[in-house]
Amino acid sequence: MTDISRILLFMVGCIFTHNVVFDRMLGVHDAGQPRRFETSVIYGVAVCIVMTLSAVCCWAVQTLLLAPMHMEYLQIIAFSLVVVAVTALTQLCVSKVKPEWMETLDNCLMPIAANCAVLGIAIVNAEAGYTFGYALLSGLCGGLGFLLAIVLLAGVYEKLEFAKVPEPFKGMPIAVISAGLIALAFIGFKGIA
Amino acid sequence: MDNRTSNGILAGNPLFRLGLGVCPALAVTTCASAALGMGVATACVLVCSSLVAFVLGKVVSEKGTVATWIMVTACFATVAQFILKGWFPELASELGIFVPLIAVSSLLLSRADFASNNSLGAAMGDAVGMGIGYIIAMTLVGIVREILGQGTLFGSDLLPFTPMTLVALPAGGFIVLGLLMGCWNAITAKKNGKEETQA
Amino acid sequence: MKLHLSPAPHVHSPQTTRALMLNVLVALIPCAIAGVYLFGFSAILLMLVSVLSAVAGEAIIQKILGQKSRINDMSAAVTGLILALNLSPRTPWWVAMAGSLFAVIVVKGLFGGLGDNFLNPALAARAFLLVCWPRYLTTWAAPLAADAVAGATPLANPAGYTLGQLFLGNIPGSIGEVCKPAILLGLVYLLFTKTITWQIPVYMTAFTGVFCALMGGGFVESMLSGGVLFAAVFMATDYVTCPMSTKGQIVYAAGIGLIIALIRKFGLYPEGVTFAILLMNVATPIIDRFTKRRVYGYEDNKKKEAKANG
Amino acid sequence: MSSNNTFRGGVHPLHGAHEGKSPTRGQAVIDYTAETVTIMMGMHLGAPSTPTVQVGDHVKLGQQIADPVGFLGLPVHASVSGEVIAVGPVQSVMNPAAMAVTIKNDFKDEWVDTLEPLGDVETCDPTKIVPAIKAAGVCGQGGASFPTHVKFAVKEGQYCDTIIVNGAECETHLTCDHRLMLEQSKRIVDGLRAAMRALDVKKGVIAIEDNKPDAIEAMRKAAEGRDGVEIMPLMTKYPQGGEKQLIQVVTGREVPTKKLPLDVHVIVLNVSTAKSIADAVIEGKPLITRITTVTGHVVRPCNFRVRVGTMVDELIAECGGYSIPEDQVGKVVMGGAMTGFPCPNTTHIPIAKANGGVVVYSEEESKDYDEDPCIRCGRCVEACPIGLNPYKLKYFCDAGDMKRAGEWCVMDCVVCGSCSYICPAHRRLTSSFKAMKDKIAAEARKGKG
Repeated sequence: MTDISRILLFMVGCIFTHNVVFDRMLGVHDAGQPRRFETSVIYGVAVCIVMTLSAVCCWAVQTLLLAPMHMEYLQIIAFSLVVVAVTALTQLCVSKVKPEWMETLDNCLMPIAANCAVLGIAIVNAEAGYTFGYALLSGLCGGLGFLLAIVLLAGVYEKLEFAKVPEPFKGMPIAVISAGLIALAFIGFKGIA
Repeated sequence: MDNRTSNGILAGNPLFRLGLGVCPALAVTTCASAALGMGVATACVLVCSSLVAFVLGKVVSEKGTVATWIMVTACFATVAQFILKGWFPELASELGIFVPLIAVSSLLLSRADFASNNSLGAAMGDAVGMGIGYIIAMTLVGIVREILGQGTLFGSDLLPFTPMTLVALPAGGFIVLGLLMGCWNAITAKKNGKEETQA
Repeated sequence: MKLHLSPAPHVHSPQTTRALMLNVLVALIPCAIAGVYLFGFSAILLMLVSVLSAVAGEAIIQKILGQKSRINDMSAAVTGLILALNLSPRTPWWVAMAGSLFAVIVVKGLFGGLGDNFLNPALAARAFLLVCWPRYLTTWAAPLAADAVAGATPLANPAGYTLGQLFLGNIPGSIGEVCKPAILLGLVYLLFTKTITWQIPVYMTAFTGVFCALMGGGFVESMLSGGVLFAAVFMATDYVTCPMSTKGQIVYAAGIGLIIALIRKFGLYPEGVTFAILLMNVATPIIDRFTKRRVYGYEDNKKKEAKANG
Repeated sequence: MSSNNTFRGGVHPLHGAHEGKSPTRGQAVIDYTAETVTIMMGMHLGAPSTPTVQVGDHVKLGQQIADPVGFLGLPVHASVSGEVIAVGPVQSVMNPAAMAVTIKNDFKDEWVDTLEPLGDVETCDPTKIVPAIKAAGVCGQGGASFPTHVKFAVKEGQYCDTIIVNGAECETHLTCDHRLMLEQSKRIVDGLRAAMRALDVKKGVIAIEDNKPDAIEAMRKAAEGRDGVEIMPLMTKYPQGGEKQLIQVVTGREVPTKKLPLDVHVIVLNVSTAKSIADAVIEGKPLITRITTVTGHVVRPCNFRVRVGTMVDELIAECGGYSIPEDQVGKVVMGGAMTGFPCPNTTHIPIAKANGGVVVYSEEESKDYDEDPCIRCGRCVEACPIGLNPYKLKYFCDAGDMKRAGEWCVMDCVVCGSCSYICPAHRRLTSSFKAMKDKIAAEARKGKG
């Protein structure tokens, strides 16, 4: 297996097979929120950026700070701090570079810090002991997987908007069942990496 | 005090009605014992973080709330991880990465927001109510998924036909949780008429 | 003389939903007959059980949810029959019933009945059964021989069967998928009655062959083996879950072909068709969004740019 | 001689039964003069005209009985000579009652003497043609009844290079244009020539669907030697007769959204409008008669040359009454099956300038289906000649979501009926789009007003 195909398979694995939302079940609360298609694309890209940066920073904190000083138990607090810092940083950059994006996200990126997927991927990287390259790839592909999941869910949600969903199932229950059916389709990728 | 608690359990059940804390609810509930453990751990962290959130409520500015709540819950999550690793090692290994993830659970953050701008009594009542409601919900999902998924309940064999491995997988988790949410809405809506839930 | 005041148009084409579903049912009959001929009594039992439980399930869920009962538009019967034709003759009857109920209640009923589900009910049920009880769905039976357990299907060991066998269908496999001439007969009937357009079946089979050949499999064998042809004619063309415009349908068929090839080359499950179509069903709302037709009187973006910098 | 000039989309209603035209396509036009006529004041698109006659006046044939009101107003003329017996509101096809003048016919048919014919079309003074058209009260007789002289008012900066005469008659059941083309083909070409000379346009095209080969032949013979006039056969498909579709097929241009045909330098006239222009120019006669097909469940379906204002029930009686028992009659529709207007009753509905036909449906044919859920079969998307997404628009219109309905271009819908015709689930698409269009138009008017 040459290097390229191993990396390629790892990326396909992170985006499709072990999709952050449908297989690792992280960030489900954010993905489940009903959104229009455009907002979901922008929110997904923002989460992807934050996830990649925080994966890299958390890897740095883990290997440079926590491991040598055997303070792994502080991992949760350190990683949370890093995630919050990265989100604030991204919010600053996005509001400068693309102000119109901020309107669609009602100009607050903080919910991304509260997204389980971002912290989850960071912790998974730390536990799996990835090298820097793999940590970066896993963060980036995790983000792309989250973007894919959110876009699919938004597409399905817009179709459900006019569906005659029974009264008790309106809103969150039907969104969770839709995510379940999409996850059922994603099982097909099992075995690819 | 008590109507807040009862609201937390039935009408305003965090998992089924408000859809909070869904991530751990899907991942961990493949077996009922782990679900119960997770529910209790989350409930304890919830009560503590609501208390601290109430105290800090006046101090923290409006913009920085999310960041502070994350820090608060991160500390309590670390404490919870210590306790679990120390006294219930096999439960800790089962829960895996979801104990640290209590730090960013949407349940804790929304209750912290609620606690920060309400009276102490309301905050505590709500935290306890939500905690108990969450435990009930998690255990219910855990029981259903364990019976259908593994065919056992707390270890004892139960299911006549071969278990449905889908229910143990994430996809099955979503579907079972969605169905339970729907049934819960149907039951609670029918029971107390159309009374609106206080989020 | 009481005059109706219903608005224009006052005349209507003879097509109705019920007529379309009946067309599909009639088109399925050759496959059903071939299945029964090849696999004997268990095929009939499975078909009856899954059709009846599908119709019963739909009636129950519509009564519980208080929706108007719509069983007579035959869509539940079509779902049940397609699901039965997808199963291996060895599957126990209660597995088929569970699949039908899942299809009609969870995949279709909870989303609001016919037209509101975003996954093909029969296919979602097949995936559900494949993941729930893999053992039951992957024990195959040799055709025409009284319940002798057969060797692996052509997908498992492609070299084992000649092209003739693959086409005629005396190979182990699901009830409806094996006999290709019966499927082609159904396709001709559907095209003749204009129930489906030719784009999806042709493009999907072609793309599957091309991508499988690119990934090392045989061009013709891959098209004939497994459920590709049956799925292309009956399942991928389900109105509710396939894109509206022909451009979108071509993209949809290409996606299915690619994913089939991927799953067959790398994936865990030998049969990629089910998951490929489900994944493209999930992507259909997005495909629809990007393949909208240009409205009369509006320039599409190509012309707009030409004018802008022209 | 089937042609393949066609547009994208469209449907083939009643294609098996020659679009429901077989009973009357072979029938020559029969003259019919009514006892009394009730001439509506609001027969054209603009504001209703104000009557200038009182009860008891004696009027001659073609005498002006109402003055135009407003920019889009048109004069109204008496379609019979006789005595005015009533001037007041009468129930019309539109639900609110409208002002009308009722005249009792004395069957003398003596023309009023103030007519001023301009003589031959090729030699008369072009500048006088448009005022003559206005004086004759000519409006679009295809169904829109838009005043023709306003259509001919070419503002500066605009120019017209093609005039299309719409002989498509793609609507089902109606054969009025078909018979007119067979019997008055020369007069139609004269009308086209008059319009071309009035606006000094070099090219005139008469477009006819290829399910009327005899009409194509007749018009070709009449158009020989007339410079700039050509005949173009079109494929039979509904809604070929729509203005936008006709322009797209004949000239290959598309009318941009929210714009008029004149913005793509084209003017479209109905065949009967062209003939009325010729009458107005050559003989100076106003528009007082029109050919109307009465068909469906009547004993002898036929085409009438009928005076404007004749009551519908008289025409049906003239056809030998209903061919099915009275209580079996389901609907009486003014116009064809695709865009016709159902009448609340038949006794108080007078024929206006733009009513091309009356069709009687049986109870079974006009049964109201309840709407089944949409199964996204895509037939309505294929059928829409404008390229809209009817199934999606229906959801927005039902939810009353004006913003998103506007985003998905509901205002471009030409309300042709193809989507409701083809929908297997019997969903009422066209009527909900029409309601939403009226709502948005009312909102815009209220906003402006």
